[in-house]
Amino acid sequence: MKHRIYRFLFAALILALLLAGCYDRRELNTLGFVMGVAIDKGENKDEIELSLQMAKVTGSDQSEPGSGSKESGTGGDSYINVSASGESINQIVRDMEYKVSRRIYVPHNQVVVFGEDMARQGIRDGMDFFARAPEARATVYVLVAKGKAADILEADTVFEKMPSSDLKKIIDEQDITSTVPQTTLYDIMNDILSRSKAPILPYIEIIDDKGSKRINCLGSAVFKNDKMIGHMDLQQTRGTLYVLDKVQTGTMTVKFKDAAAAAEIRQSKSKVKLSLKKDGGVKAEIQVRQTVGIGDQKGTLNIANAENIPVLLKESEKTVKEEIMAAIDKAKELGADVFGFGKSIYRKYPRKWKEIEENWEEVFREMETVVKVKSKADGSGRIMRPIAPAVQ
Amino acid sequence: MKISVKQAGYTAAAFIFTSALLTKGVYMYLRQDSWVAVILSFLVSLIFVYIYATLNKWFPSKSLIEINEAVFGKIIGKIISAGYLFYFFTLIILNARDISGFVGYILPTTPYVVIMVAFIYTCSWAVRKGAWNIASYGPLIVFVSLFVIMLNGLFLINDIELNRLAPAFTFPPIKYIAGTHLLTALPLCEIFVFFMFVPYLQKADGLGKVLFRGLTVGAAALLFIVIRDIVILGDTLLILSQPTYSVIRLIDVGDILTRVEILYAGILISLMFIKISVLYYATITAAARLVKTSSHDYLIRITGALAVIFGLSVFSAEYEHMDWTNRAAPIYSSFFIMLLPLLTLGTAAIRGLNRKNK
Amino acid sequence: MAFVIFPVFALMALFDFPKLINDKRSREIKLLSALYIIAFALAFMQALGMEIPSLIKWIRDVILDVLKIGYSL
Amino acid sequence: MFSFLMKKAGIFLAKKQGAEGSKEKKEDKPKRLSKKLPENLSVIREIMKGSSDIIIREFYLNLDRIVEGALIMVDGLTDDRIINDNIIYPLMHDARQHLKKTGGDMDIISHIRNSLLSASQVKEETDIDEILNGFLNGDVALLVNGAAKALIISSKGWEKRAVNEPPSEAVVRGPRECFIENLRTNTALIRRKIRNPGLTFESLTVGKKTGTNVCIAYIKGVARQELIDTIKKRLTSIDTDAVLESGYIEQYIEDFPESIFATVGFTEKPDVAAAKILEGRAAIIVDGTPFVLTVPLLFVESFQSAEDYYFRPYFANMLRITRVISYAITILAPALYVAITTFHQELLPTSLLLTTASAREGIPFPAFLECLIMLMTFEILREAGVRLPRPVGQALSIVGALVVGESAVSAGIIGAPMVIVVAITALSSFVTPNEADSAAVLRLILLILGAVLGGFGIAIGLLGTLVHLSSLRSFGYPFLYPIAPFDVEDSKDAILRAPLWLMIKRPKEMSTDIKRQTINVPPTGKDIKDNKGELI
Repeated sequence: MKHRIYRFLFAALILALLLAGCYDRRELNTLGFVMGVAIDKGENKDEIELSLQMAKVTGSDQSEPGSGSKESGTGGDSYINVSASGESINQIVRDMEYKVSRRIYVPHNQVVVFGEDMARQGIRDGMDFFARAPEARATVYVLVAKGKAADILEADTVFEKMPSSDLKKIIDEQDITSTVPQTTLYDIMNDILSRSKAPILPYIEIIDDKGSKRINCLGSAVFKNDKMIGHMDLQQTRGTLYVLDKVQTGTMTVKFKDAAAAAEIRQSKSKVKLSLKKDGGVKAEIQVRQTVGIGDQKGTLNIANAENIPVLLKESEKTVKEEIMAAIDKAKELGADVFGFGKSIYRKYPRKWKEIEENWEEVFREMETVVKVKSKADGSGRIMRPIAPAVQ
Repeated sequence: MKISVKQAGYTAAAFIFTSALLTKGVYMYLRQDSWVAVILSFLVSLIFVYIYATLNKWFPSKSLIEINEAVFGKIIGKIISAGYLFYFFTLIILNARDISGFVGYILPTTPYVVIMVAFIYTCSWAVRKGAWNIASYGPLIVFVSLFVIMLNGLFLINDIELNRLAPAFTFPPIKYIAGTHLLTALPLCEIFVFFMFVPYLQKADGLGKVLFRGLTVGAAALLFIVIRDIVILGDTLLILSQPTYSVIRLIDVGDILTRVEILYAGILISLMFIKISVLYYATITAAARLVKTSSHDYLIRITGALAVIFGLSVFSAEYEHMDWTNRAAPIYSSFFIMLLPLLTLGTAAIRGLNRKNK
Repeated sequence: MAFVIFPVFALMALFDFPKLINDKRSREIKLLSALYIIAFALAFMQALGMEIPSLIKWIRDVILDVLKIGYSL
Repeated sequence: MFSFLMKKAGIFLAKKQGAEGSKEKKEDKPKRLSKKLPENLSVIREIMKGSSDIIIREFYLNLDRIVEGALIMVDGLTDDRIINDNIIYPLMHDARQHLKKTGGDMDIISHIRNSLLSASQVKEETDIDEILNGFLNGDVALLVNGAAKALIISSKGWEKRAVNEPPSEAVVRGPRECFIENLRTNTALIRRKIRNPGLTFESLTVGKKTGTNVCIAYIKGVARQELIDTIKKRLTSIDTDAVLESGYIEQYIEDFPESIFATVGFTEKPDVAAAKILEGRAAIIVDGTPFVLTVPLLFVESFQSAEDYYFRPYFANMLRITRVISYAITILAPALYVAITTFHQELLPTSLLLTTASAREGIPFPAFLECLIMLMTFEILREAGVRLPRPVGQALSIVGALVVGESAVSAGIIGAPMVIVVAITALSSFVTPNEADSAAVLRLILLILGAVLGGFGIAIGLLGTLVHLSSLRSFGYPFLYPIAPFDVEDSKDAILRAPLWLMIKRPKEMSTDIKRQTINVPPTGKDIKDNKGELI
């Protein structure tokens, strides 16, 4: 009969044991939320300089006006940048705790920016911390900055509160131009692990736009394994994205006799067919099918009629072909298989891939590529003819 | 209250579902061909389920311990039953270590002791309420989990690249054998534990139906998860410590459906809760029948304590855990769930104990 | 942390034993007290940080090193 | 945890009570009536000494000779009209003519009973206790000198409340009537709903001192006999002085008193009680309370309401889903809020996290304590709202909530998100009223587990609740019936409801007579023909 009380005590003891053990509890106001990360080469040899952009969460009533506290970093009114250098990111983050009153909290980080010099030296070590930390998210954008990455985090912002969320939103909007790749940490990990595919990252810089520092996109940075070996401009990047079938919308200008039209890509789909040639080389046939509409028009020529539309389509096909060829030439020049041809060959002919794997770079350079583009016409918007009186 | 065949079947499916959510080993052997191993292991497991069914038909409403005694006589029967008891107990420890590994991954600084004690205490509470209760909410949790997994698969539609399955059948045959053996031994044939539930089934010789239902539902879930992991993760499949968990973290549909891994954690903990309660119950009834005592309530608490103690010390490092699960575990468990039942079946047939002369 | 083991085991013992004692099931009492002693010893060693022999390691060594029938990754 | 504490206390007290049980004093009083009227009257006067509302009316019956008679009744319980016209008038005046016709050799009592009294119910009693019981229940006791028997004549007629809208279970669509405190009216209300000879009301009295009438309503052939027997066994085994409300009985006869979930349902609406009886359950009607107990109760029933069957299926199912979601919110919201803001901050989307963090910037208390404070204030406000008279009550609870919430936030004691969370929790607990008691306890348990072990703690808490729920039994039926031991056929009316014309069978094992109706698929608009016979 007595042992029934003891069962209750046992349960109480278990609960007490648990109660004492709220180990992982952290109040919201003890956390510093990291929103952006910039990684540059440190001054002395193989040191990394890490600067974190943390959201300064101001209480509803203590919103300080003006340029905000000059704590140990610079920052606008809603963020502070803290930087430190050291051997490994993990160690740097821990050193930062000397300077920051809050626990550095990574999961809400949105962007990781590598400085160009760091990128050329290799980004694997920088990425390792963010791939390994259990709470970090793999859908984080990774970019390469011309010059020092820390400057990117100092850019002035108009719409967003912080440069890092500004940068993330810019990359989000790139599907309108589809000239900048939207690569996440998970994409690069996949590419690096695949041995043959060369990852491409967005390539950005800080420009002085009428007194205020703005972020500007320059195209894409091409990597070999995890080292940056060059970069592509906007047109070449779009060519690459065409091959990778990642183009959503965009525009290209088409010249006519005395008029010009902006052909708007409404929808594009591309397929790559790889075949082996007798002499051991590889032939790639790239088919692109896209629908193109008239975005806007210069001059008074009535384009949306029977004879001008085919001209528009032919022109757009020619431009796309040029862009893809430019991209292929640039990739061959850099020797980086940006299009993932190697991976497709491995998938289709696994045995053949074993032979050509070692000197894949030469095989890629001598690859024969055929580009076929087929455009279909789409509507020309609300008005059929330019705003001009009909020609009598 | 006796358990119906359907209820026990779906509770058996929870067994396989749990290991399906934590699969890692099979990717090591066959990266993009793991789904082949799943199908092959399903066929192999069908054979063993047939063997268990015939054993059950020959000795209806008899649990494993009584069958051993009937077939091998008193002494050898007791030894073999002790072996089974030891096997079930190690299964509890391994699974408890799995779940506290996962929860420890989410709550990094909480020591394993707290997690394991909390988990085993809840399981002991479930066991004290008896087998019927476990089988009553088993199907509920399995259906909810199936729904969640299907939903997660749906959200990741646009990340899927079917050509990641492409270079199929390019691995040496030994890898296929290893993969199939791993999948047959670890998730699929663990439902052998339900032999201990035979006395509680409504149909005395219904074990065959129970295991078949559990096997099909579980294997279907395993196939879905494996294909989804391959198709979405591609090459990162190899280096991720928790593939299925990482896949679910990739869901980012329109910034509303972003943090969905809480669902994954929920169903994993519930499924593991059923699995460990069933194993716990099987161990205790096995021990009680071995020692010929009627009520087995007094064993519940001490077995829980032993499970916690051994669970904490079973692996000193995560790589050891991985190494055991991928290389040694299939051999160890196939000794108990493949070799011994065959032996029992053989001697029973030789000694002519099958149904004919009953 | 080691001191927690004493109250926990004391309570657990006070749970199971009285019921068995007044049911006078001596065989079970002997079995249970044996199990309790083992468990308490192991827990005590573990609390003091000593490495207790884990069953799985022993089996793993037998399978992989002695019989060498483990698969290689 | 509580189960053994209660059982332990029960066993302990039972032992102590057993020891001094024998000392109860047994008064000895003459059980039977004597022939002489004055003697009987003096005995009754002696028992009822001191209470002023007992009336003893002595008069002469003018049969062939003058015989003294006496009427004993309780003032206020009886309907004077019946007594004057139907009892006193015939006894005093026209007793003589009848006597001539019958030849004067019959015994007086049976003569009076069969030919003189024009009341509806008349019983003959010889035992004094029964007589006491009779007139205390509102009937009239007629004693005649020279006869050892007495007549109990029914003449109940006290003030009864009107049958109006049920205060607790307001309904948008469906009958508006509700049970009242009088047992007979309640049974009449049910009888009007189910005009079936099989509907039986077995009545028994419970409680030594109060002698409350309790009535078990069921349909013979539909309800299972074991269920009725268990109910009767449990009711008769109640050995208590007073039973003032059906809640007393509920706590005596329920299967698991220690569980936080009620396994005996109660309702105030006759159509709900009738629906339950038709489904094979039994209703226990207790005199003196409008709340009728329905047994056995399943967990899904607390998410069902009467109007689900009156609305069309789609809307009804929407209502049901909202009830289930709001029950989930009311037990999980505070726990999840605390767990996510203190353990798994990465689960919050970035923008929501920043706003929550800035709202919680200057809050002195940790999330767990802050939550406890707010839950407590809302409980106090709700209780105050109920206790005050109706108009003031409603106003107070709304004003109170706003003022307290607003000022707490502006004073920086409580974060704004916390007020929202607790407000939602409080509101959603009103949606499922009969689970509000279990939700209050469960919410606290999950909150503590959430604050200690985060998401993992909540998962453990929910699994523990599932284990506890599935181990509960309500009169032999598993508490989570159509869900835990999953049954496809019976889940037609579990959480979601199939259309009425599909509900052919009653729940399994709930009743012997399974078939409820044949499938009569409603006309799908194809049966209207014009005068030439073609379909329109």
